[in-house]
Amino acid sequence: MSVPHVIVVGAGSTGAATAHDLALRELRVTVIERGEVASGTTGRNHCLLHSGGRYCVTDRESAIECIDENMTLRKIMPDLLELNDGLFVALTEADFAFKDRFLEGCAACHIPARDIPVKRALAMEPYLNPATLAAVQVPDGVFEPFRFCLAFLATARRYGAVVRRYTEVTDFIFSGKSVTGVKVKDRRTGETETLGADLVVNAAGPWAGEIASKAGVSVPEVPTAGVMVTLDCRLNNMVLNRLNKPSDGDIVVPQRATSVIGTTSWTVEDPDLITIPPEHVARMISQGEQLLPPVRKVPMRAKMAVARPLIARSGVDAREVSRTFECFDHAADGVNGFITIAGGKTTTARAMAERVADIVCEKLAIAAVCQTRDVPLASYRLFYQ
Amino acid sequence: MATLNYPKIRRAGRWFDVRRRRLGMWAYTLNRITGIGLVVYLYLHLGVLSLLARGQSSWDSFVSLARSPFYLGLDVVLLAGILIHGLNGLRIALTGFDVGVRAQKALFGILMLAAAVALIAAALKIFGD
Amino acid sequence: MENPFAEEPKATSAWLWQVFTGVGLVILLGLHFMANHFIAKGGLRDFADVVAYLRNPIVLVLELLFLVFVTTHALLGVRAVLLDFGFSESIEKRLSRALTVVGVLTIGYGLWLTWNIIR
Amino acid sequence: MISMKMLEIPLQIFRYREGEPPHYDIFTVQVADTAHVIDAMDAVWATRDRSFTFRRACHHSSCGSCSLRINGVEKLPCITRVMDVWDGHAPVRLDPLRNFPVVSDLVVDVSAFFQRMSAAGMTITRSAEPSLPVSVDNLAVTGVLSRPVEVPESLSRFNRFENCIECAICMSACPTMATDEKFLGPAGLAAIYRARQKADNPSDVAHLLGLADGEHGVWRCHSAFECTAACPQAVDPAGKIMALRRELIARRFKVAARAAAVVPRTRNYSAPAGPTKHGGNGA
Repeated sequence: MSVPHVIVVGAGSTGAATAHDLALRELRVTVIERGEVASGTTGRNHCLLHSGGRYCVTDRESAIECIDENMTLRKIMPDLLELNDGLFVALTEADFAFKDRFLEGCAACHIPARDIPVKRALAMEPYLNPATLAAVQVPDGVFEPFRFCLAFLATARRYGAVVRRYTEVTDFIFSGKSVTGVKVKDRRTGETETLGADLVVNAAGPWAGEIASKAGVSVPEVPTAGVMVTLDCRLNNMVLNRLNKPSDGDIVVPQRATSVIGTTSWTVEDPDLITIPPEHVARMISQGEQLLPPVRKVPMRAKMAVARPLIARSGVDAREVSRTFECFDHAADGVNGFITIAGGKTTTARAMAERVADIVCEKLAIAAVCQTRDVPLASYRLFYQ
Repeated sequence: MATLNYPKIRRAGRWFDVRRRRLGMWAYTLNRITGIGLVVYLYLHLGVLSLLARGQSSWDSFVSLARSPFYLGLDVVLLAGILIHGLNGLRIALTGFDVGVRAQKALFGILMLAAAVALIAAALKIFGD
Repeated sequence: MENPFAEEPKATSAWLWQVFTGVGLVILLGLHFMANHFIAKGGLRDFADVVAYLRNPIVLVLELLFLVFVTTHALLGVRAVLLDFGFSESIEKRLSRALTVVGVLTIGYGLWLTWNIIR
Repeated sequence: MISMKMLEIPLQIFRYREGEPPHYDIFTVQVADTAHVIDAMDAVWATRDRSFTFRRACHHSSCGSCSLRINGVEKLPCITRVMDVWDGHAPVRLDPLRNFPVVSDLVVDVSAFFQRMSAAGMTITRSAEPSLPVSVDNLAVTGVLSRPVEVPESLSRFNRFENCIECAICMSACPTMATDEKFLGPAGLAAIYRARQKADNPSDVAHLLGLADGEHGVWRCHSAFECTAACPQAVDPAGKIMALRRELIARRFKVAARAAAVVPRTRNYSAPAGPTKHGGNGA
């Protein structure tokens, strides 16, 4: 029997990691991406390598995924991370009261957390609000989302995967109730063609619903946008979080020569065109200013907004929705050979890929185990060579 | 995937395109134009000097021709080329030794000012005689 | 992976020579201009004057130095322009050799001319 | 609600499809007056022409993918405000980067760029350099923070990504690159400089300096300083090229001096050079 062919739709972090996992399991893989790598949600990312601290009180399932993946990524992409840890900082009495629950949550999720003296926190972060009441250090980090994806794809390509950019899926090909391929259009030439596949994985992030609808099924996803503001200089060495439940503008992620304040949250209709509400930008500045008082003094370098692929839970507010991920085998909806991987975060992309690849192998009756925990990634620069 | 690429010969002429460029690009283009001009002049000059080998009469008749205002005008053009190329060359030499890299624009300005002053002085001398 | 940029020739010397001769030329050309076109009556020397001038040993040495500097500087400059055409490496090598020949011929011609004048 | 003024901005966009002659299309789109050029490009794609292709990912000058020419000058559209490049009348012209083959519209093939970066082998992370501003009241002031910065116990030192985002803008702006296809280019040479600073093994240093000293290395630079002027990340590639030149010249003289001494003639580059003056704020 010939090697099964799997088509992965989307070259964001999920699609890239999925292609990488499947290629390492020696399947034939083709990635279809309508734009440049990481041109959707992954690209406009906060760049936070989660320690899990952010979710350890409200969403332990996500928190555990985060700390596991955090440690794995340090192994497989050591050169692609800024590893300066993060601080959860209490600025109000309410924040301070949250500390015990936070430390408890970290312990329960096995996140190494250290309650450090405020004086020391201020010595590590000279621009941190001097009114800080408490600081807890966790192994947060920073990645570069674009290169994150390029590294996975470059490695996948080394194992035979094919990456087709500027190509979009226009339709699905069926044989009875089974998906047997997709119709694609090359946006550069306008040419269309049909690609056969034994299985199609939908990793299109907030566009997963749009892709699924082309196969006549639906995905319970709510594209939820968030605004981030990038400053024209770097004000912090480490990731700075408010020591409380996740809320608007409660985190400042430093990267290269900048600091990025995030984020807000609102549901959008069309993830293709998001207008940035100016009041959200103003809110980022005023919130960021609480953690780092000089924020207002430095110029803004960029602002961005993008839809995150949150999985809908009826009656739950977007901030309360779990940030974990889920695989949907559309066989349950009457369509075979088609799986959607939805939700999740870039930090957990590899774990998402492992889960979906396990399902792919099970469906194709292939006994191949996941190797992505240990195989170091190739240089992202090889993607373009 | 076929791409839009330009032939080598068209690439080779791109140094001439100073549109939307900054001072350093003008310096480079000027340096190259004057450089090529001076090479051409060098070989013309060497050719003319062969008259010296033909003896006194051919050289002296050339000298009287070269004293006409037209030739003196050409001399001023030549001198302009030499001054621009030579003084900009000093900027390239200095920055190449990692000296004055941050002040290279000011350096270029000062040197070109010096070139202009020298050229005017020389022109006055040439036509004054 | 094969590294397309790993090549051996060391180009420092060529650049240094270009700078050295360049600075030398600024000085020598200054002298050359002064002596031949400004001090000389009417901006140019007549034949007898040229011969007398070149028979001065200091002048002779300076003018010969000038010849060598200007030729190498000019031809290294031409080479820089030619390198911009992106020829293959073998053609680039041949061009360099051709320019060397041109340089030798030019200097040879200059020496011959000088000898003809001062003998 | 903060009021948002909307603009109708015309964009003149370079279009190219395989097998067709290139041309310009003009699109008028609506964006906020605070929008960046990439937002206007997004609007063209989302509301006017779905076949329009361009590169983008991060929208905040971290990925380096969206680089192009705005009104002829190399820029990152993600950090260039519409109001700063639009005169209010004439369309804002968008062209692909120079010196790269055009794949389609504003998409260029950047493989030549990444080949150079791979050859230089600069790692993307760097460590132990202060990265915070000395004065937030005047960001141009450089020096050492008055308060000492401590490093967390769990770390040996802070680290951060290099300034260079590999946007290839310098290679588009470089006049040498325009003519010499084999030139290592400003980013490539700046990366060699940074890799050389990080290298602690003499043979690596010798290899890197050998690369810089090649026929299409630092000596091909025409000193136009266009790269430094165009760089959106203050990498100062031209400064790095000049620093490499200085080190190569110094070594050349050292080698010559050693050859003149009784010691047998050698091309050994093992003697570590002192820190160069650009050391503090590398690429």
